[in-house]
Formats: sequence, C-alpha cells, structure tokens
Amino acid sequence: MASLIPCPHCGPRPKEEFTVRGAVLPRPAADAPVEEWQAHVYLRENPRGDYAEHWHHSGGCRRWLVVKRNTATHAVHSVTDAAEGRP
Amino acid sequence: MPDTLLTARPALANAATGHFGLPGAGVTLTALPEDRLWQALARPGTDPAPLLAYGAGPCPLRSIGPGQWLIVGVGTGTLAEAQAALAPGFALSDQTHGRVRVSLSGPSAADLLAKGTAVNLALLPEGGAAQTLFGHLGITLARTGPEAFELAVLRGFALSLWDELILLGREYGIGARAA
Amino acid sequence: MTSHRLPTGGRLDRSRRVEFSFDGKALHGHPGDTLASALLANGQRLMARSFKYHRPRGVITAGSAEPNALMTIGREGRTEPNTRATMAELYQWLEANSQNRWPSLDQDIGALNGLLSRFLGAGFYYKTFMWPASFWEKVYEPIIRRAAGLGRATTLQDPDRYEKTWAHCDLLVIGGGAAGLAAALTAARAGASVVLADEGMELGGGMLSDPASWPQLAEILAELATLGVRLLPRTTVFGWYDGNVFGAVERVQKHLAVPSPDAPIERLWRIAARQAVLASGAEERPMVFAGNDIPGIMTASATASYLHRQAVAPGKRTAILTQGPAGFTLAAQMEALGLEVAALVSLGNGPAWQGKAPLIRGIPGKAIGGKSLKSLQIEGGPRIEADAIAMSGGFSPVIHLACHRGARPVWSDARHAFLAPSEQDGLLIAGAAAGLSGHAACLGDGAARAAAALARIGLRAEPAFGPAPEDAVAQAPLGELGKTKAKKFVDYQNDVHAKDLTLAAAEGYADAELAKRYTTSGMATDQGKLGNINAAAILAKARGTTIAAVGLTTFRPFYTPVSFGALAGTSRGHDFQPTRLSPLHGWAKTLGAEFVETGLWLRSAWFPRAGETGWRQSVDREVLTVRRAAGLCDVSTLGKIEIFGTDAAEFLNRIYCNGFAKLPVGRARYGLMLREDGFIYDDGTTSRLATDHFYMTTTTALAAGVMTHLEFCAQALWPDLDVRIASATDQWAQMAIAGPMARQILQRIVEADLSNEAFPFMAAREVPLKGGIMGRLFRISFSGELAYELAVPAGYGEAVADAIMAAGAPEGICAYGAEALAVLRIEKGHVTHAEINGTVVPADLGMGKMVSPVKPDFIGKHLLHREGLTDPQRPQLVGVVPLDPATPLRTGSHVLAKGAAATLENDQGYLTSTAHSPHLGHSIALALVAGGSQRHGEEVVVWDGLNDAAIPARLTSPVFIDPKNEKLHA
Amino acid sequence: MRYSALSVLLNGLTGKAPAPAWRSPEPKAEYDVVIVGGGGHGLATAYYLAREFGITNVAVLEKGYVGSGNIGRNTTIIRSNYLLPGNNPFYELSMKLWEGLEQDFNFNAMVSQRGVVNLIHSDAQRDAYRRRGNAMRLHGVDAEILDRDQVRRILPFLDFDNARFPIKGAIRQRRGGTVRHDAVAWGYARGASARGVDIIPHCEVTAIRQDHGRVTEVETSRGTIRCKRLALATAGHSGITAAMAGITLPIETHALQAYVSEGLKPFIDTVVTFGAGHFYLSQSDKGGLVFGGDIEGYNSYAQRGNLANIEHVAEAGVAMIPALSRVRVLRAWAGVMDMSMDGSPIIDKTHLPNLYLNAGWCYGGFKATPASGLCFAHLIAKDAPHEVARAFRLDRFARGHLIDEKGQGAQPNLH
Ligand SMILES: Cc1cc2nc3c(=O)[nH]c(=O)nc-3n(C[C@H](O)[C@H](O)[C@H](O)COP(=O)(O)OP(=O)(O)OC[C@H]3O[C@@H](n4cnc5c(N)ncnc54)[C@H](O)[C@@H]3O)c2cc1C
Ligand SMILES: NC(=O)c1ccc[n+]([C@@H]2O[C@H](COP(=O)([O-])OP(=O)(O)OC[C@H]3O[C@@H](n4cnc5c(N)ncnc54)[C@H](O)[C@@H]3O)[C@@H](O)[C@H]2O)c1
Ligand SMILES: Cc1cc2nc3c(=O)[nH]c(=O)nc-3n(C[C@H](O)[C@H](O)[C@H](O)COP(=O)(O)O)c2cc1C
Ligand SMILES: [Zn+2]
Repeated sequence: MASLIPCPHCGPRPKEEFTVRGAVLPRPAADAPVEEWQAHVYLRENPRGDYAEHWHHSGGCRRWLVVKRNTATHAVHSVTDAAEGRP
Repeated sequence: MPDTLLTARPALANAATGHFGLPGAGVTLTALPEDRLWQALARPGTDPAPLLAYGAGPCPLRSIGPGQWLIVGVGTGTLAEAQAALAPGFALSDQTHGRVRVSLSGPSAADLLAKGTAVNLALLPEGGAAQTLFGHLGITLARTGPEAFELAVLRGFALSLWDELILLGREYGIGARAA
Repeated sequence: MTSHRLPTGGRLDRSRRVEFSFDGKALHGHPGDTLASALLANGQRLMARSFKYHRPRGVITAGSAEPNALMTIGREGRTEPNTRATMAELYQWLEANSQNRWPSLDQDIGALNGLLSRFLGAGFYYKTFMWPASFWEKVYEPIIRRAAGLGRATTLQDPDRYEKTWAHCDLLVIGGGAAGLAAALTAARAGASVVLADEGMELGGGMLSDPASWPQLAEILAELATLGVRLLPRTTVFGWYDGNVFGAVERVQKHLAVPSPDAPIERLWRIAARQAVLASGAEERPMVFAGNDIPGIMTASATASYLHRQAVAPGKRTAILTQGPAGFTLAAQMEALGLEVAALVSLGNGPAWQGKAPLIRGIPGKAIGGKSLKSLQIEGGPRIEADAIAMSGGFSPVIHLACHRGARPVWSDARHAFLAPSEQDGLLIAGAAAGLSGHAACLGDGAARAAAALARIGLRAEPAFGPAPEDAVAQAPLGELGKTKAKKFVDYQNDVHAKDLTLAAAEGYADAELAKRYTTSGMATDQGKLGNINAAAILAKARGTTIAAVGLTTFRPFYTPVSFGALAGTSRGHDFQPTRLSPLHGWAKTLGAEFVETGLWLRSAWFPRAGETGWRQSVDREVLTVRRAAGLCDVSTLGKIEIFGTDAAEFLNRIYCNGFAKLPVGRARYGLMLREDGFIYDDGTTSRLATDHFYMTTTTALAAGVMTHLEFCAQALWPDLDVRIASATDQWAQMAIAGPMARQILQRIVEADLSNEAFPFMAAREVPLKGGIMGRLFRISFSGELAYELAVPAGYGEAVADAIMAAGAPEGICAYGAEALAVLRIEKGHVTHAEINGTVVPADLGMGKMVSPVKPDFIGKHLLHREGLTDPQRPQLVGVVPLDPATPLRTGSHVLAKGAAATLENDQGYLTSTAHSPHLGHSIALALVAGGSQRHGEEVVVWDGLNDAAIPARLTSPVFIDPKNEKLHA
Repeated sequence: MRYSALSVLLNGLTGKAPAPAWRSPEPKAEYDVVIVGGGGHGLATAYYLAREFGITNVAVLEKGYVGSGNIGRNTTIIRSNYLLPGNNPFYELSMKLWEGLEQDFNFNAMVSQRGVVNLIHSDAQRDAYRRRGNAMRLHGVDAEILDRDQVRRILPFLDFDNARFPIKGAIRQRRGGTVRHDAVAWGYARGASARGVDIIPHCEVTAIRQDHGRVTEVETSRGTIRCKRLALATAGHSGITAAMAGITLPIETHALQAYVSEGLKPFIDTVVTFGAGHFYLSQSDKGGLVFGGDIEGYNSYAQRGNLANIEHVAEAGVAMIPALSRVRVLRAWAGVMDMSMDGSPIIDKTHLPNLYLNAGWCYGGFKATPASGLCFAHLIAKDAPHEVARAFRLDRFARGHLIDEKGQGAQPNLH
C-alpha cells in the first residue's frame, strides 16, 4: 500500500497524488437518532487488519475511491470508485 | 470606454526562452497558443460517443477522469454552439484561460517527464492522456507522438512549470521557445 | 611518495595523478582510487578518532559499512562531514580533514577520556550529572553536547543541484556482484526491462577483488549494455517501500572535482519494480578481541579489495586471522604477489595450507600498538610481529532491504547467519545475500532467482548460468575472544565494547533492543553492519541463550545515510513550493504593488505611491478612496467552482446550511457551509447562472478543500444526483469594484444596464463588455460599499483592469490590495477565516438564522444542537474599540472582564482581527467573546501580556459602518 | 540501589556487579491495579500510584520490551505552549514535573530546556501565535514573540534571504526543550519497581474478561491475571485494547515517522519548527539531528512509513535551513499513534466502573508523560479526575465540548 495505489481509473499512482479522508462509513439517514450521528462522526472501529478507507485521487482523476487494505501489513486488497455500487 | 478591442495576454508571454544547459538539444519546450480548452463533464451514465465524435484534430480529446475530458486545440464553433449540440448529456466548462498548454518533444522528453511524474510513460500510448502530478504541480499529460508530449497546467502555475521544466531539462540541453 | 602502492596491478589509471590533501598534507593517488585506498597507498593509516574515547582509528573495510574512516571532505558550501573514505572516489584537489580531534589527529586531548573509561561505561549518563540539580543545564550538559557528534556540518548554502526521478521496470536488481549480474543478464535476455543498481563506483561486487574473473565481468557488462539494461553504478538502494517502490540515490557527480551546474550532484530514484532481486552480498564479520581497533587491522575482504582493485598493500607484514577458508585464500594471494604473511591464524577448520607463512591454530589474545599496529599476541601462544592484520570472522548476509517492510530476520543454523525470508511479495534474495558462497554458486543462484522472479509476472526466462556448488561452509559468529579485560570493540564508531554489553545485560537491558539503546551499539552511522552480529553473540552468552533467541535489532531505512539534498531534490529555496500567480499579477506589478504570500498565491497587499513612507499610509489612502470614490481589488485568488447538472440546486441545498433550492437564476446568495460536526467550514457566494448551472466562490484558503468536499459529497454521498463540478479558479480574473462611484465607472465598460433596478444588490449575470468579450458580473460586496465583482476570462484580466482604471480615472479610482480589503471588511464586520477558525458555529457569528430549520438534511445539521454548541456563553462575535482612540489593539489579545485578574479562568475570548479604521480614526477589532452578543457596550480589558499591555476597551456591535446596509443597496 | 556520584565512582573502581535497574518478576495471579501498556504513560502511572497514592500491588503489562512503543520512538520535544483552557494547565503541570523529574526519580533523563521556537511566516500565523502566547501568559506560562531580527540572532542559518515563505518572526517558549526519551521509560520503570510495582515485559493482553459489569481479569500471552482495577494506557493500540472491553473509541491509529541524521558537532541548540511546511528539528545529546514532520495520513499499525513523507520532510528541512542539504539522514522509523477526533487526549472512566482509559495522545503525548501518569493515577486511586485533567472526558464528543486546538474537526489525520 501507499507508495503506489492502483487507481481504478488511472493505474498505479504514488501516494503523493492522493488525499486520505478515513473510514468508509455510510452516512446515517436524515432522521437517524442523534446517537447514530455522533457515532458516525466520531467513533471508529480502527481495526488492526482489514479496513476500508476513502482516498481521493486529488492529483489525478479527482475521484473518491474506496481503498480496502490491511492496516497491519499495508497490503491493498482492492480499490474501487466510491460511487460504484451506490444507487 | 475602451475604444480598441480588449486583448488577451498569454500567461507565458514573458517566460524565458532560448537554449539552456549542456550542448545538444535532447528536448524542446514550446508554449502553445491559448486557443481552445474546454472541460466536458458527462452526466453519470451518459454514452460518451457523441462527445468522441465531436472532436477533431490531433488528439483533441483528453480523458482526465471518468466522465471528464478536455477538448483542446484549434477548432471551429463557439462553446455555446458546442454546448447546445452536446446537451443534455454533457456540460462544458470553458477552461481556455484556466489552463496553459506547453509541448515537450525530443529524444529526452520522456526522461525529463520521469523527473516529475510517476506515470509509466512506456505504457502511455500516443493519443493517451493522464492527469497526474509533475513534482508539486497538477498537469494533464498527453502523448502526441513517439517522442512528443503536451502538458496542460493551471494558468497560475504556468510560469512555475515552465521554469521547472527548463531546470530539469538542462541536463539534456533544453531549448525553450514561444509558440 | 606512495609507500604502499604495489608496482603493478589494480584497476587504476596510473597514467594520471590525482592530487588531494588530508589534514592539509598534499598527497596524490590515481583515478580508480577511493580516498581510503589513496591514503593507505600513502602510508596514512591513522584516519580518524572514535566517538567517545577518541581512539586512533584506521580503515577497517573497503565499502559502505565503514565505521571508522569518516572524514570531512569538500569546502565551504560543499563541506560534507562524516564521509566514508572508503566510498569517496578520489578527485582532483579533493580536500579531506579528520574529525572529532583537538588539536590534531595525531595529538588529541579527547583521548584522555579513555583513561576515565571505567566510569564512562554503558549508561553512565543516566546515573550521574544530577548533583547539584542546577549543574545539569549549566555545566554537565554543555560539556556532553560539545563532545557529541563526529564531523561539523557547514552552515552555508549548498551550491549544487539535486534532482529526483521515477523509473519503472520488470526487474530491479540490487547489487552488481556475481549474483546480481547473473540476475540482470537472465532477465534482460528474456526481454524484461531491467534496472541494475550498485553502490560501488564500478559494477562487479566481489568479482572486482578477483582479477581472475575480470574478463568474465567485462563480457557480462558489455552484453548488459547491448541489451539495454539501465546500469546504475554509484547508486545505493536505500529503502524498500510499500507498492514495491525502492528508493535509491545516485551519486551523479560526487566523483568530479567541479560538478557541472547543468546536472544534479545526486539523483534520487524512486524505482517502481514489478519484481526485485536482492543480490547485496555479505558483510565480513570482524573479530572481537583486545585491541581490535588499532589502525592496520581490517577485514580480509577489505584487504583483498585494496590489494586487487587499487594495488595497495595493507602493510609490510600481515597477520591473517581467519575462521574458515577466506583467510587462506587471501594468504595465498598475498604470497603470490610477493607480500609477507607473518602468520596465518586459523580459528576453525581451514583447508590445507601449503604457503610460506606459519599456520597457527589459536585465537587472538591482544593486538598491540597505538596509532599503528605493532604486533599480535596469540592467546596462550606466540606474539607475532605484524603491522597489519586481515581478519575474517565469517560472513553475514546483507539483508537490510528485505527487512524494511516488517519481515524479521530468521536465524539459520545451517548458514550460521540471520537470513531474511527468501520469498516475499515482489522480492527474492540471491547469492551471498541469501547465505551462499562462491562466485560460481552466486552466478547460478542469481540467474535462477531472476527466472523465478520473472515467472511471478508471467515472463519466461532461461537462467544465464547453471547451478554450481559453493566454495565454503558457513561459520558461526565468534562473539568475544580472549580472556583479557581490555576493550574489545563491537561497535567501533560508538566505542561500544564487549563489556558494555555484558554490563547492560546485568543491569536488566539484556533485550537486544534495550541493549542497543542503553549502550548505543548499532546506532552509529554504519547501523551495526559490522557489529550487530557480534553484539547478539555476546548478549546470547550473557543471557545464557542462543543467538537465535536474542535476535537482531530492527532494520530500518536508510541502508546507508542519504543527504537531505537528494531527498529534497529541486524543492529548495525559492522553489520550495511552486508560485501561483494571479492573472492580474502583471497589472499589479506595473502599479507597484507589494505582494504577500497567501498559500501558494502571491497577492497584491497594497499599492504604495510616491511620497508614502509606510504601508499604513498606503492602506489608509486605499480604504478612504474606496469609501469616498471607488477602488479595484484583485480577488482572482478566490476559489471558483462551476456546478452543473439537473440536481445542482438540490446538491447545494444539502451542502449549505441555508437554502439554495429556490435561488432564482440571475441571483447570488451568501452561503455557510458546515462540516458534519456542525462547525462552519467555509463561506462564500454562489450564483445561479442557469437552472442547472451555478458559480460558487470560496475563500482563497479553502478553495481546494471545498472542491474536494463537493466532490466527496457528489461522488461518495449522493452519486444518484446529477451534479458535475469543475474548478474554474484559474479561468477567471475576478476583480472587486467597490465604492460609491463603482456603478458609474463600471457602466462605462459594461454593455448592460447597471441601474439599481436592472442590476440590484445580489444580481448575478453574464454581461457583454465593451471591447468584445463576455464577463460575469455579480453585485456583491465584501467592503460594505456599493460594489461589484467582475469576472473575465483570465487572459483578458489585465486589459479589463486597465480599462476600468482608465474609466475610473476621473473619479480617482485606486487599486487596493489585500490589506485595505481587510480593513474594509473589518469595518463592515464581515468575517473571514480569522473568525471562521473551525471552532465556531453560525450562531457564534450572529448567523444563527441562516441555519435552515426546515431542510430535512444538510451537511452539519445533525450535530449542531449538542449542548456544547448551543451554550449561550459560547464565544460570540463582537466589535471592540479602545476607550482611548490613540491606543492600538492587537490581534491575538485576550479579553478580560473589567477589574478581573489576568488568569486563564478569567479569559473571556480574544481579538480575531484588528485594523486601524481610517474612517473612524482609531483602532477597531472583531473578537469572539463569551456571551458577547448580549454584552455590547460593556467595558472590558484587552489583555496582551506578550506586550505588557492591558487596554481598557468597549464591546460593540461588530458592524462599524453602515449598519443598515444602505450603501450596499444604493 | 540509589544512583549517586559516589556509587558511579565506586562501581567504576571496584567493578562491582551492577544490579538490574528494575526487577523482572513472574506475573502474580492477581493485582489491585493492572496497567496495560509499558510505555511512558503506563510506567508513569504505576510510579505515581505507588509514590503519590501508596498503591503498590500493581502490574504493568507490556507486550514488547519496556519502552518499545512511542515512548521509545518520539522526537523528545516537551513544551507547554497550548492554547485552550482544557489543555493548557495540564501541560504546564507536566512541564513542572519535568523540571523536577531527575531529582524525583533519581535517574538522569537529561531534561534539557533548550527552548522551542515556532517560526512565523505570515500575519495570520503571527496573530494565531499571539493568541496562543497570551493564553499561555494568562496561565503564567512563559511565551515570547520574536521578530525577524531576533530570530536571525538565535538561528542565523535559517533561510532569511531566498525563502519561498519568508520568516517574519517566531514564538518561543524557553522552558520547552527535549528529554532523553528512553531514559524516561527506564527511570519510571526503575522507580516503580523499587516501590513494589511488577513490570512485566513480553506480556500481551489479548482479552478483557468481565463479570456483572466489572472487569475481573485479563487474558495475556503469559497467562490469566486477575485485577481489581484495570487501566489501559496503550497509546497507538488503544482501539484494540478498548475493543476488548466492547468500547469503540473516537480514535484512529496512524503512523508517524521520525528521523535522525548522522552525528554532528553542535549545530543547533534549540528546538525549531517550520511554519510553512511540516518540519521540526532539534539536536540530540549524541549529536544526531532528530526531526520529523506530518503523519502518513492513512490508518496504520505498521510502525513504518513511506518514502513520500521523508521527501516532503527533507524539502521543508532544506527550505528552512539550506545548509542541511549536505547533511545525511541516518535512520527513519515510525510509531503508531492514537489520533483522537479533536486532537486532544482522554483520561477518563468508562462504562465499566473499574476500567480506566488513558488514550488519544496523538503525536504529542511524550511531553504529557509525567502529568498523564499523575492524573491517571489520581483517577484510578480516587475514582475522580485530577483537576487539571477534567476536560479530557470521553463524552465530550457527544456533548460537543471539544478541545480542538487546530479547529480541524473530526478528521484525525488533520490534527
Ligand atoms: C515519531 C513520533 C514522534 C513523536 N514526537 C513527539 C514529541 O516530540 N513530543 C511529544 O510530546 N510527543 C511526541 N510523540 C507522541 C508520544 O510519543 C506519544 O504520544 C506517547 O509516547 C504515548 O504514550 P506512551 O508513552 O504511553 O505510549 P507507548 O510508549 O506507545 O506505550 C503504549 C504501550 O502499550 C503497549 N501495548 C499495546 N497493546 C498492548 C497489549 N494488548 N498488551 C500489552 N501491552 C500493550 C505497547 O507495546 C506500548 O509499549 C511522538 C510520537 C511518534 C511516533
Ligand atoms: N568466501 C566466502 O565465504 C564468501 C562469502 C560471501 C560472499 N563471497 C563472495 O562474494 C560474491 C558473492 O556475490 P554476490 O553477488 O552475492 O555479492 P557481491 O558482494 O559480489 O555483490 C554485492 C554487491 O551489492 C552491492 N550492494 C549491497 N547493498 C546494496 C544496496 N543497498 N544498494 C546498491 N548496491 C548494494 C555491493 O556494493 C556489492 O557490489 C561471490 O563471489 C562469493 O564468493 C564469499
Ligand atoms: C530521539 C531519538 C534519537 C535517535 N538517535 C538515533 C541514532 O543516533 N542512531 C540510530 O541508529 N538510531 C537512533 N534513533 C532511532 C532508534 O534506533 C530506533 O529506530 C527508534 O527508537 C525506533 O525503534 P525501531 O526502529 O527499533 O522500531 C533515535 C531515536 C530517537 C527517538
Ligand atoms: Zn485516478
């Protein structure tokens, strides 16, 4: 991971071209209870192992990507467009 | 009040030109005319065919990301006409003044580019484009020939890019010239 | 006089002399020499002083692991401390100086530390220097710090250039010895793209020390060149990173007397390799015996290297200490060259010996000598007169890079060495680095490994060499030798000796990592390349366990140290970051603007005129001119974003906390964008140019951030919306034309009706300009005046600005800069990121009403009502004026209630922005003050302890001019 | 054994076999307090529990060697130049404890108040630092604003003439400085051990067992250990240990690299931070320039970083001090940090009445070590927060009482 991220649109690109936001978390429904919003904004599973993060290819195609990777080994399992599979 | 036409000033009007560095001319840097540069944005799920058909000239369409292209170079028709022709699938954002294009050509052009971008140029086909970083600068990189490339950069950074290319090209004896 | 140079042999160009100096002494060598070999050739054995005890030291290796022979080379800005003489190629007029000695290398006072050494054992710092307490900082620490370090860095600017580059290849081969060359050849013949890097000045590795293999070496190199392999000598691969990217540094011009300014002195390579073969060889282990650091003692492979590559004899009489066949081979070679071998001392089972030198079975007891070796006492045996010792304590594979990504070295009982996992993703290990010995075996292994590596990426390769047997059996590490209590060095440079390690173990620091930190063993510039294995053996004995159980300390980049310069590349000085120029930069420059860095932008700050002596004078004039007549300000640096799509309005409605869905075409609206946690992120105006086309402006500071935020929302949160976003910041030159005369001036160049009725406050439309272009005109105001912002295609910006200035000349229009803009907006009570500092919510700024109570959802809606965000005592925006109009206020001052003591508990807020208001004739400020919105009129103290000021002041409304907004609507 | 000038002298003369700095006992079956994490904070907590509160039936369980976490891999900077009232008194207490530390625990951790200088490159930065400096002054903490000439006098080799972002001044805290990081861990370990605390390395806690809503015992790689109270001080691993008790924290774990140059003769005698890029630098007492920059940006437990970051840091370094160009970097390493959602720490109780939490130190918890240990010990011993640590509550996120010095919001990699 990280030195070269395989962008699904641009191919392998160096870390410098990306900006990381953090965990991929579905945004709660507008009418979700406030506790759900608090958890969404503040709480993180933070596992030592497989994790999905939002990375932005800010120096490339400017797409938001879902990077599935291992936080212990830095192995990248998959990189997909964030919009993929969404309605 | 201006009785005369307003005239545009090219971003690289005062850029350095001449020969720099070691003898030889491994690479030539040329400022390209600021004639046309439109960004096309496709509505998600739109078939790109009409847009692809719209282009003309050498590599006039540069893919810069999913659903996004730059339409570059000399062409006929105004943006409004093109927009009308391409609606509603595509929106056009005029970037003619927003980005400045330069070309790099010569046997050392690829080596020079490798000093800034991690794109594997051996895999970039003629006509292919990549949105990437050159050092700290975002560029749209396109291959226009076996040893020829074109770079588009935000106008505000055009001089910085120009100077950086000359600096990195000294090793190859770079020639820099206006369009 | 080059006393130790052999009359023939070596890979030198003897036809050319290279002059150089060491500690001011003029010497010479030849092309092909390193600084170390040239010094040795000149009989200069004493090359350095050690770190702690200032022991006299010579060279011990011929490569990058050298811990002793570090010197400062170069002059002025090119001064380079701690340079390994073994890696520095000789160039004409090279200046080298020894380090860490006073007054001279020969007579060094610091050597007295050696006498105190029994008190300066491992960790002595931690137990002493505590009494009296005040002495630590005044006495002890300055002494410790003065003694620290080896060389002295220059404080001058480096005149040379550095560059970086990327390379991509199918196979990267690290190390150009037998294994690496075979790997590269195998891959290149198969048509793979290959990069071969070696830190040496010549490719060949161990083959270079073996004249018999030179013809084969030449053949292989020639074929590699014809096959188009990228050969990178003088290139050290220093780190292995994620994504199979390797960092390497090429010493492009370090070997040249006068580097060309047209090329870099060093080049940083980032090599993205699909596969790599690590063929980095093996490091010979020094032996740990008393006096093992006396100049004249080196490893056997170093001896062989100097002999064969530079034709330098290590001494007149050489004793060879060996554990295994390496010393036997060397002894035979030396005798063949007619050099005297005083004795061949074998510590294990060696092969048969037919040479002249006496073969002694024993272990070294003590080496004797001061600045140069005199003799060697064999433990319980004879004393051998010798001025040089070549020692071979077996070999440790060089596995650093293979352990940079988390893999731990594993002890191999068969190889008597720590090995790295041989098969990792993207990396295979070959040759001596995998524990093999023998030229032929390494060729075969390199070839086989390359074929295996290529098979992983689907390429078929025929090994260029077949398998071959090894020529030696591996030897176990020896640990401490001999019974004497005298110092036996393990880490030469840091003066860590065997007893330091046993002491550390006894004090509870027996873990390899703790022992390292307590004794500093392995922390010197060579990072324990020579010593760590011996340290592990000594700790194992002290703990009564095995070397395998002790293990090695963590390998980290850099394999060898890398200059800041190479890592920084061209990003230095003025080019540290690119400069972003406004399309009106030339216009402002012509008008004499002073510029200020704002992020990467240069913005015009003010426009001094003849006769004005300080910036304040210029700014006051600009402000007053705007309020009285009109001014033009470059606001092109604002972020500008075009938003298209049938759902663009709905999208904006979710982005801003206030409503945007019903914004009519042709109108602009001020919006507040929150973060999901409820705090304000950014503000700006967004205009609707068509039903499905908006034009957003952001603050200069957050232009990129807002763009990224919008993209996130569009792509990751609501990909179902038809919304498309393009940054247009650079497309438009945007200027504010503000002041009571703005309309009449602008009307002279805009071909559209600008009357209040036709173009009211917050109108936003495309308009034709005289002169034949279209612009986008917005009636918005940051200054509080009747004002417009006009955007024109960037290339026309300067022409349009010139035209407006000409049009406004009769009214006395002036150009105003960012400073005047700030004064104007503070007078008007408008906020920027000085106020929107990431910890304020809309209500804090008096904008609570902007938060839509009806929208079901927008970013930031859901956490906005937490108790901490709704507390009426939160800091709220107020104005502040000094009671004494002559007293200036300073931003960053805090606000205290009148009469309250200056304590943190009494802190009520702070001044976010201040200005001298030429309009009011005194200082004014905006501030965030607890419950401030209810406290207008209250007297407070503006406390600026940094400047010893406590200024009586009054809280006011934050709007200092035109509270009814009459000017805006005029 | 007490260290004194005499003991060093006598040991040197007699060559007497030294005693271990701390005992290495086998873990007992049960302790009054089990502290998970033998880093600076865990060891300091044990020390103060014993020394201040007389609680000595305590074990510190450490999965690696003592001090193998961030205490052993940080850039050693101490300072108390905090802005917000939730932080400022806490860090100032820590500074005061540093000032007396050596005498207190009879171990020379080389506390070196060589000053911390933060450079200013813009008016906005100066304004922000003036706000901060005044907050410090309000609490009696030393702070001074320097102008460009004053900076030039103390750091003449910064780039004053050709800088992309000109140096306009600095804020300085003279009492800030550096401390020999490993020695802090060793000193607390030794002091705690001498007072009866068991320090147990290579003992990884793998599970936390509960009964009737209370923690009863921990499962470890060296067996099960019962405890009356359990205290977590696992820094970068807080997410993992908290999860063992069913708690999800407002924390992400990120890697931060640090670097050291080859040893040099005295080059710089203060700590200095660049204001126009991520770079800070000081010189260790061995002569190495110790420096660092920003975190890697992605969640990581890997204790290693990437090349891009060192390049970025070196660029900033050379931009700040052009002469660094020729200095060589010796080693790069990384630690994994508990980056909290507002950049400030947590010292609090949890939903389990006998489980205590110390976390969220980000890249700045070294300087906090003494105060963190004291305040955490206070919380464990008295079941009530120490007055200077009252704001470090776990529920502040839900309640909206954030302690966000940078105003970056809930994105840890921006803090
Ligand atoms: C590169 C770098 C530079 C830094 N620079 C500074 C600086 O200049 N100034 C500053 O103030 N701060 C700095 N910091 C931050 C500071 O080091 C940390 O905030 C602080 O050390 C954290 O507290 P600690 O010492 O208790 O953590 P640690 O030393 O990390 O202690 C936590 C311990 O818990 C152990 N542990 C974890 N899980 C378990 C388990 N399940 N069972 C048993 N044990 C476990 C770990 O092994 C570790 O030893 C820096 C950090 C890094 C990484
Ligand atoms: N006699 C013995 O017992 C013994 C033991 C080990 C090796 N050897 C001999 O050494 C040779 C082994 O061949 P080999 O090819 O495995 O090793 P080698 O030592 O010949 O070559 C290794 C090369 O790698 C280079 N290198 C190491 N790390 C590097 C890095 N990070 N970046 C760039 N370059 C780097 C070295 O400078 C060297 O040139 C054989 O001839 C073998 O006989 C002998
Ligand atoms: C303040 C400080 C100074 C250091 N100085 C050195 C040094 O001079 N030489 C060295 O090899 N390592 C030095 N290190 C780095 C350590 O060797 C080691 O890399 C670091 O403690 C992290 O441990 P690890 O690499 O074993 O994971 C230093 C570390 C710190 C925190
Ligand atoms: Zn991409």
